[in-house]
Amino acid sequence: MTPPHDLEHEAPTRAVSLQAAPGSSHDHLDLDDRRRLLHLMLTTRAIEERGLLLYKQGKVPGSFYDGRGQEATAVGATYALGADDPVCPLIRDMGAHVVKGTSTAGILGQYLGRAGGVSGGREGNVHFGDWHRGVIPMVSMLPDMMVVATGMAMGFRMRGERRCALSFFGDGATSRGDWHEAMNWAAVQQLPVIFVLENNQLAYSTPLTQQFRVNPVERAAGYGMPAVTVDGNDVEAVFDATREARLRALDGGGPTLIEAVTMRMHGHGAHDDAAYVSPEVLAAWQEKDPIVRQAQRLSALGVDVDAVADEVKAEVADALAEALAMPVPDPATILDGLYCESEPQIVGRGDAPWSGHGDEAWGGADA
Amino acid sequence: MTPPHDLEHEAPTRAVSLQAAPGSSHDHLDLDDRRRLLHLMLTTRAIEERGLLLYKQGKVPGSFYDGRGQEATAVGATYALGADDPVCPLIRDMGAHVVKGTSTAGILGQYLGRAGGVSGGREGNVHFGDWHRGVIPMVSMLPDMMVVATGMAMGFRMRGERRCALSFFGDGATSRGDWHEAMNWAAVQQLPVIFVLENNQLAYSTPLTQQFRVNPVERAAGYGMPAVTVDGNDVEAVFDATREARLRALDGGGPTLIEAVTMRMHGHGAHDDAAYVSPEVLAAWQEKDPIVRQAQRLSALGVDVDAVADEVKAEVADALAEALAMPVPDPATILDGLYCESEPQIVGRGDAPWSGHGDEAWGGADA
Amino acid sequence: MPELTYIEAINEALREEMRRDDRVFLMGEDIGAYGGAFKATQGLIDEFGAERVRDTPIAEAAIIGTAVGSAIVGMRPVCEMQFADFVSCGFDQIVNVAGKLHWRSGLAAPITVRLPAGGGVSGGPFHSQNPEAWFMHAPGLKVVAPSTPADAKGLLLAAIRDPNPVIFIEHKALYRRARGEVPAGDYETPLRARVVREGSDLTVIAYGAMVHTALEATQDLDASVEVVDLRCLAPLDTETVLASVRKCSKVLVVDEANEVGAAGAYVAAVIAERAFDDLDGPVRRVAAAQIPIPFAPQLEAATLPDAGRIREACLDLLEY
Amino acid sequence: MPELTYIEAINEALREEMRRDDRVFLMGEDIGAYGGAFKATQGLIDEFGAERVRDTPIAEAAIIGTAVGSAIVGMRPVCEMQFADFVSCGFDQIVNVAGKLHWRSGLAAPITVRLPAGGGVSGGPFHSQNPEAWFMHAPGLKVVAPSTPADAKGLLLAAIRDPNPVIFIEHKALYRRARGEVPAGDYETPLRARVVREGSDLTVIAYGAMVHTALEATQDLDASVEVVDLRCLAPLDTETVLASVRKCSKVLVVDEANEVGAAGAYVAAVIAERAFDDLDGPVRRVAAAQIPIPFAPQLEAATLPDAGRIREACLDLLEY
Ligand SMILES: Cc1ncc(C[n+]2csc(CCOP(=O)(O)OP(=O)(O)O)c2C)c(N)n1
Ligand SMILES: Cc1ncc(C[n+]2csc(CCOP(=O)(O)OP(=O)(O)O)c2C)c(N)n1
Ligand SMILES: [Mg+2]
Ligand SMILES: [Mg+2]
Repeated sequence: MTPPHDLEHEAPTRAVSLQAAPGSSHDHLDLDDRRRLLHLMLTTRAIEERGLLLYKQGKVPGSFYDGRGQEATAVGATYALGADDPVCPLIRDMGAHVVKGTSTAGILGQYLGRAGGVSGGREGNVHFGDWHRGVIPMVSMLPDMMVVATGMAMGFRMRGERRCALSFFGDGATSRGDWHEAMNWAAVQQLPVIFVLENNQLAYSTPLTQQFRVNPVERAAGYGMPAVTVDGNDVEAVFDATREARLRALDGGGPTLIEAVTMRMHGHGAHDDAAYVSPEVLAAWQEKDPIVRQAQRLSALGVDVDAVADEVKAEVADALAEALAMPVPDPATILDGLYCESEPQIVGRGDAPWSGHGDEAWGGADA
Repeated sequence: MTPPHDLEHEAPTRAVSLQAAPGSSHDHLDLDDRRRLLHLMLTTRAIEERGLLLYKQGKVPGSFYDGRGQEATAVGATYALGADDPVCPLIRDMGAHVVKGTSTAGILGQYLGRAGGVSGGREGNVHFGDWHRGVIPMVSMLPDMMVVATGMAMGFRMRGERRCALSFFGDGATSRGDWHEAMNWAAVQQLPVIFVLENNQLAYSTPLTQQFRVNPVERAAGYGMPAVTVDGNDVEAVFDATREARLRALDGGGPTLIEAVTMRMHGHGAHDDAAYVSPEVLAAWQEKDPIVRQAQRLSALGVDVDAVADEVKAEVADALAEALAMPVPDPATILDGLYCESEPQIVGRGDAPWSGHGDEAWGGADA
Repeated sequence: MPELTYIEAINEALREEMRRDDRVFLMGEDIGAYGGAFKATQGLIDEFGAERVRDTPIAEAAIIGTAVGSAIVGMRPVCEMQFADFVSCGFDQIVNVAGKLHWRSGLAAPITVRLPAGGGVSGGPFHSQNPEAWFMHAPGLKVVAPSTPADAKGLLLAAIRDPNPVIFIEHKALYRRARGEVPAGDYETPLRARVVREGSDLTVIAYGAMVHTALEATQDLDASVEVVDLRCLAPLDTETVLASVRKCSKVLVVDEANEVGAAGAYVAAVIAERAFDDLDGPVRRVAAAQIPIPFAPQLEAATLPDAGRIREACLDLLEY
Repeated sequence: MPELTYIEAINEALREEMRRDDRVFLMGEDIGAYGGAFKATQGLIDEFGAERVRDTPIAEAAIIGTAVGSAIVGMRPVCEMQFADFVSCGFDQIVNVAGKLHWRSGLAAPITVRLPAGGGVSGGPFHSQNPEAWFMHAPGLKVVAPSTPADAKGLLLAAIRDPNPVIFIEHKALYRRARGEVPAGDYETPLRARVVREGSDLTVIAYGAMVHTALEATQDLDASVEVVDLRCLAPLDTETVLASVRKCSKVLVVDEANEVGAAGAYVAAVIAERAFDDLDGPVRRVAAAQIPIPFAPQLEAATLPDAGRIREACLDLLEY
């Protein structure tokens, strides 16, 4: 057998250095925000842990993919978005759904393939999105949604709306042609879109060295796009970088590429034991668990983090009961909705829990 | 009407500066080489001028595309290749066919759609390649052939053959996904391939500013690939850059991106009057005609350039007579060769007229 | 009624719809000041500006994908592929992103993708393809193919207003050769088949340029030949098709695309399953040979269906 | 003879061919140390090394296109798409570069593209597709779809040795469920259809996983049902198909893909044109509903063809 990759040593060159994690005060997050970020990450993790358990119990059909250990990236980035800023999550980004306000029961029902799940059992695992709340359902093909996000941004710009779109994608996804078409298009048209590269050191079993010679964050300059690298396990750092990128986008400064450095803490999916990752590497990253870090930060500020955890536990337990009670979908309905037969609805407004949002809505139809 | 683009002023930023044209002596080209370069460029132009005339006479079906005014790039780059180094030309690269030794009659027969044309009338205009001589027939989809060139290079590397592949493409083609997939793949696997970006200021009617914000030659660094910009109208400069890139490729140094700066001196095809280009810009570029420049250089060295021109004239006249005598293809044969029914032949060896090639053949089957 | 060419009708539809609905905008390579490779968008940038008549980089996946993105936030994009052949580069975004979105989630993707398709112009293997069958096989897409200037306008207006992704197949050979009366002002042509010529002995089914070839091939046959123009390939108007076949009992399906897996083969399969009892002869098909479309006129003519081959098949069937 | 699963047979074919022919190499995402998403290439990197069992970036167009490049200089690449669904991202390179090369120029592109396809595994809209019909409609490609372990090995060996680009459709649901005797050592299965069960009242035509469903559905019907496994969809073995239909006079074509424009619809069209005189009933078809393949087992079951629907169609036809 080929030995497991020593991910730390093999990493392609990186010129950009990691932003430092903020200390005990924060210019843009008040204490409620910082507590809320913990709550959102805990909810995200609880949903995925419960999903995995349901999968192991044989209650989830198909495969199971999740982002446990990477919660800070999706939660932190989405937390910076306004209600009118849609987001395109991929498979590690349950936090984006959670921040936007997707119901936990809807997500668990989604795993279970129930009629009350977000996609009503039509779609599997994480291939869903509550677009009424600004979450766009992903397709599996990587990273097609970057192009869709670019298109939303184009729409905003054409109508003069002060909004932006955000798309997540992994290190592996950067190798595909659509990545380049989106980067170039967004840059040359200076569109209000934010690209969040989740560098979790792996694309399935493939280490970075077999994907690229230079870290893709360094490619941004070649498109004329600013880029920044942040600690993807520090929810506040990710928030900060995204907040800045969003202001740039809203102010007509065009797109930004944010690299969030993190680690996939388990197999690609539940079927994968990730034998190709050395235990030492995992142990080192375990020390950087984003939830533990945020909890420590808050504890030091006197926040009762156990209370937050208890809240989440109770909420997810309720949601689980709700999801398990949902009926399975009705096979007689499969043909419904192949075509849209009426005036289309469009992407709606999601939650925007950050305290820093003023009355900055773009003033659209339902603002 | 929108005014014609002022191409000089609108160009995206470029950090790389143009290499100076070499003077009256040359380290790697002897006088015969330099005369041959003129001969090859004149042949290329004569073929395309004759093709255009045949087109205007109604003898060429379909459309007509050519690279008149850009001859230095394809001729100079291909001149540096060895007999075993295949080339993927696009629509401005008739010179690549000529350098590799494709018969002029075969090319004129190709335009005319005759049985004796290179593709026997199956393919149109420049969508052909005499692969027996190492010229790979292009597909129209831009820039798919970069990926094919990368694959040939992968084959060479796997077998330890001291060869490289070269692919041309335009500024416009850099926006497509396949461009990125080829760049990244070639770089991460350090393959012996040379990419020649022909920046002729336009993609059909679209100026550079609508294609990208930063000149694509600057993207090479983000892939971990060396890049160089040369005066694409100086055949010796293009030769030099390619010679260096080829040595790097053969020595295991991986791919190189060469930007050849030039100008499309006419419409996208014969149907296009290029009203969107200002006459002043064209006039300025006319001063830099690559054939005039090489002729002047040789005249100064005492070469009888009129004699070269007369040679070419006679050769092309003979070839034209031959092509016009070719029969049209037989409709009864259309189904032949949909599938290959026997042991496949592979890409063959082309001419390699450069005097600097030693006995450097890779030692393959027919070397 | 004014007489327009097929391409003038397309231009008029785009112009009128952009005036009527400010959500509508155009995207494609060289469609702005240049007016497009075939001049379908000529003059539109002067009236609507470069934001609504957008010249794009050469990036077909992005053209389709950004269209979807703009559509789900309320725009009505109309994309042009410079040639239909290049749609292969945006194939994934069409079949996986645009086609499936509404069924998966209820979110509609009202985009129109205009494809200048078809042969007969010495375009060779990469400028002559008819890709419609690929898209029929991808659930969630509509596939529309006008044969006349009036339909080109009316179907394009219907396509743009349709809340679904529509693949709009324009036949290059018709752009300037097809000329006819086109109603002024606003109208929508329903995405249904049309009986072009009534008859009772034999049905010939076609779409796009082949409708004209079918009409020509059968005009002085000593029989009553009905010609049906499908106009919309997906969803297919099986009702009109089956009604005609049941009436005439004999049928020929003509298709300019490569024979294997062509749209016409699907139509034939539907007939063979659902109108079998009414058939008095085999379901005949005439289509292009299963090869890339050749460049040389002699080869191309031997490859594509023509009036001669259609006529011969009709005579066979009539004698059956 | 040893008993192997379908995926073990594939693995064995790859291993034996790589031993036999050093031009053969493998490319795909995670096919090296990981052995591929379905473990088809398990252990091969240990024997042949990372140069011949190449983990690639996520770049389907480049996987196909570099395969073509290596093939024209003498290699014999075998590519794996992680799921068949992702072939949409390499579609252009397959249909335009690989498919047309030999006809255009006489230069062959002997590549094999392995596609783990098909539903029945709760894969949902993006991990359940059957893309074969798209490739049948693209001239120059061969399309092969084994239904048994023995065929999986023999057809894969034939595909790799074939001097043409071959799209090799592997059915995911068969990988571990299909088990059977597989000849040891070297053999090639011809790219022709096979009569799996002889009969005289009714022909059922299928390929891939549907062969098993067809056999199951018809095993205790009170009639003599012939089951034909197409094995190769392009070029289609019309001879075997037509001979069976002429013998039985009634025919059902089963196809797991979306009904509109499916491979089975093309087969039905060929029959309706060329065996009409021998038909005693409509050319029936059973295929997947024209929707993306749903995730929830209840919905997926209602979408895909199953033994019940096949049986019903057979009974209808037998009574006809
Ligand atoms: C175009 C495409 N090819 C292949 C796949 C299969 N696939 C799913 S996830 C994955 C790895 C993705 O790696 P990365 O982008 O780094 O994201 P991560 O899973 O690490 O978050 C692969 C190859 C896919 N989804 N899309
Ligand atoms: C994928 C693709 N889309 C569109 C076209 C149509 N097309 C042919 S040439 C051309 C412009 C190419 O510009 P550039 O790459 O700069 O090459 P140049 O013609 O300037 O040499 C376009 C858009 C194509 N050939 N391929
Ligand atoms: Mg990753
Ligand atoms: Mg150009």
